[in-house]
Amino acid sequence: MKFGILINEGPFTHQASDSAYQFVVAALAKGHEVPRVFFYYDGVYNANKLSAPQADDRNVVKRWSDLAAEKGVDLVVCIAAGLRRGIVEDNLMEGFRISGLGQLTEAAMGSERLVMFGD
Amino acid sequence: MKFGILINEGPFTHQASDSAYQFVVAALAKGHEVPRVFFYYDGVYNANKLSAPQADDRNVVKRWSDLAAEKGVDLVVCIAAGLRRGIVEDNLMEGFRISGLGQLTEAAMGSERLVMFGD
Amino acid sequence: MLHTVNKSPFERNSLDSCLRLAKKGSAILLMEDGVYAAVTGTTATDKMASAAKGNSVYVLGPDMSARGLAEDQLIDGIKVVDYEGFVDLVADNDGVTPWL
Amino acid sequence: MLHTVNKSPFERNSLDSCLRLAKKGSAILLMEDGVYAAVTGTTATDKMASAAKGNSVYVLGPDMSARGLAEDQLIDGIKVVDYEGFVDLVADNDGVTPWL
Amino acid sequence: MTEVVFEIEGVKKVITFLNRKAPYGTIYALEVLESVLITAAFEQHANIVFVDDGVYQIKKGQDTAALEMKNFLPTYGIIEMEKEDADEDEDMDMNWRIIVEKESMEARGLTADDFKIDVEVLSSAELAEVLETSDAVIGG
Amino acid sequence: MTEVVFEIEGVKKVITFLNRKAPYGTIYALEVLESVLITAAFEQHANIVFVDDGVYQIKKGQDTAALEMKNFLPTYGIIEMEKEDADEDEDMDMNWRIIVEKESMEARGLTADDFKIDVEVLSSAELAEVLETSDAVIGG
Repeated sequence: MKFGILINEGPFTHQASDSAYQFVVAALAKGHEVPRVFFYYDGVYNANKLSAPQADDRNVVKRWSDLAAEKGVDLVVCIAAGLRRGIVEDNLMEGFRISGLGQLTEAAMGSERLVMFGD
Repeated sequence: MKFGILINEGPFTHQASDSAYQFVVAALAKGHEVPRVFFYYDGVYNANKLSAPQADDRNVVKRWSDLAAEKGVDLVVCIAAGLRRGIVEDNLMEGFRISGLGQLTEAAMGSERLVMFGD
Repeated sequence: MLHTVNKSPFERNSLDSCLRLAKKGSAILLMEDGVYAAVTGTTATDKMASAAKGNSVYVLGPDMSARGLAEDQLIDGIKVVDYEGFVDLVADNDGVTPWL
Repeated sequence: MLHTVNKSPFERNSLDSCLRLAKKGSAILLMEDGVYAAVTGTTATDKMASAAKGNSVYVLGPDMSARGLAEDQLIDGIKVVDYEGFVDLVADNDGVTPWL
Repeated sequence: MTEVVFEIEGVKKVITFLNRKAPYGTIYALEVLESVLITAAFEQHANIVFVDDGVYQIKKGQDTAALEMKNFLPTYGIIEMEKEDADEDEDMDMNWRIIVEKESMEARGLTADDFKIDVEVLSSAELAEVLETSDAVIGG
Repeated sequence: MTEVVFEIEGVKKVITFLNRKAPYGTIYALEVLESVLITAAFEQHANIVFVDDGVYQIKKGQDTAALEMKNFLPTYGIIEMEKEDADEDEDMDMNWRIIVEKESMEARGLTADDFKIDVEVLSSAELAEVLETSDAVIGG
C-alpha cells in the first residue's frame, strides 16, 4: 500500500519527526511504499544541513537524508514555509528538494493513506 | 530598571518572538534598559539570516537585528540549542552572537526582572 | 508576583495551573491566546470571574483586538493594558512567573 | 477510521475532542505524550476506560517504555502495538484523523 | 534526491482540513489556508472544518495592526469565493463544505453571526460522520 | 553586535525552574536541565519544581532505546548530586530544592516512590509561596 507522510514540526523540539521516521522505517520493512514525505510549517527545519546534534544523540536530518538515498523516498520541503523560516537551497540537506504545496495535494491524491505527524 | 528577556520559540510559528519584541520596544520607550535578549530552544531560529518572509508580512529576524543596531541590545543565541538546530556562524544574522547558557544565568543575575516568552 | 498566561483556557491546562498556584492577591496577565479567558459567555467565564475577585487580572489589548474580542465583552474587574501597561506590570511587581 | 492522539490528556483537550468526534466503533491510537491516557489510577482513567468499551483503543509500546509506563498498568481493553502494529492499523483502517 | 511522479489523472478525493487552533498565538491557522487553496487547483472535494479553538479563526473583527502581524481573516474570504465558484459552475465537479462544530461554537459563547463567512453548523455526531467519510484528514 | 557585561560580583538570587511538560513528546524537559546545571557554576540558589506533566520527567524506568532518543533521566541524577554537594559543603552558599507539587503527582496516580530522585512534596499552597519568593522564574 502507498502511504503519504506529512510532518509539521522541526527536529528535536517535538517528537513528530521521530515518530514519522520510525513509522516510515516500519512501513518500508513491511513491504509498503512511502513515495513522498512532505515537510510543512516548522517541519521544514528537518532539512537544515547545518544541524549538528551532540554525539550521543540521533541525527534527525542525516537520518532522513540517508533514508532517501537508500529507499528512494521523495523528501519535499514546502517552498513558502521554507522561505519564511530560512530553509532554502543554500542550507538544504542532500536528499531533500524544495517545491510547492501542490506536492502535498498530489501525495494525498496519489497515496492510499495520508499520515500526519505534528504538535 | 533592567529587564532580561528569554525567548523559547522561533519566528512565525509561535507568537512568542512577536510578543517579546513588542514588549522590548515598549520597555525601551519608557526608559527602561534591556541589556540582553537570550534565544533558547527553538528561539535560536530567530537568528537565521536566510529567513525571507513574504513582502506583506513583518520580518522578524531583521527587526531584532535592527533593534540591536539602534539600541545596543545584546542578542545571544544559545550555542548548544543552536548547534542541534543548525543555527551557527554561517547563517547567523548580523547583530546576534552565539554563546553559552551562562549568558542566560548572568542576565537573570544582573537584571532586576527576567521576562520569558514561549509556547 | 506577575503571572503571565498565554494559552487558551479551552486548549490547555495553563490557566488552571496558574489559578491553583498564584498566591491570592497576585497579578495575572492574559496575553496571546490567553485573552480568550477574559470574556463573558464562555465555559471558562465562571472560573475567571471568580479569580478576578481574589487577584488583579489584566488582559493585553492588542492581543484582544487581533482576535476580534471587544472590551464590552470583558468579565467585570478585568483591566485592559497595552504593551506599555505590560511593562509597568513587570516593573511594579517583584517578579514574573510565565505559565508556558 | 484510525484516530491518533499524541497529547497528554492532562495538558490539552485533544483526547476529549477525539472522543467526542470519533465515530463509535472506530480505532484510536494513543502515541507520544498521548500514552499517559492509557494507564489506570489517573484522573483521565475513567473517560479512557469508558472509551475503550465503545472503540478499539491501542497504545504505542515504544512511547510507553520511554516514559516509564508498564503494561501491567494498562486500562482493560487497551492493546499495545509497536511501530509495525501502527503501520497495520493505518493499512487496515480506511483513513487517519490526526488530533494534533 | 528522488522525484516521484504520482498517477493522479482522474483521481477525486475528499480532503478534510481539521482546524483546531486559535489564530495568531500560532501560525497553523494561516499556513493551512495555503494548502486549502491549492486543493482547488486540483479540483478535489474539501471539508474545511473548524473545531475547538479553530472556530476563533473565522471570528469577525480581527484587527492585527497593533501586533504588526499579518491578518489571517481575508484569506477565508477567498476560500468562501472558491466554494461559491465551485457551487455555481455546473462543469466543475468539486464539492466544498465549510463546517463549524456546534458544541465548540457554543462553549465559546459564539453564534453563526459572529463568523466572517457563511458556515454549516453541525453537531458532533454529524461532524463525526464527515470525518469518517474523508479520504485524507489534514489536522493542525 | 553589542556584548554586554553584567555586574554580578556577589549577586545571589533564587532562580526557580518551573517544569510543566512531559518528557520526549517535546524537548523542553531536556534543554532546561542544561540551564539548571549552569546555575551551579554561578553558585545561585535554585528551586527545581515539577508541576503538571512535569512530574513525569523524573518517573523511574524510562527506556528510550526503541525510540532511538536520548534518555533524559540520567541528567536528573547529576542535578541531585549537585544539590547534595551544595548541602554538604559548608563553605558553599547555595541552597537547592527539588520540589514536586502534591496535586499534580496525585492526579497522575504517582507517589514519591515513583521518582528516580529524592524530592520534597509540597501542596499547591506551599508551592505558591516558593514561586512568590523567587527572583526569577524560568518556565517551560
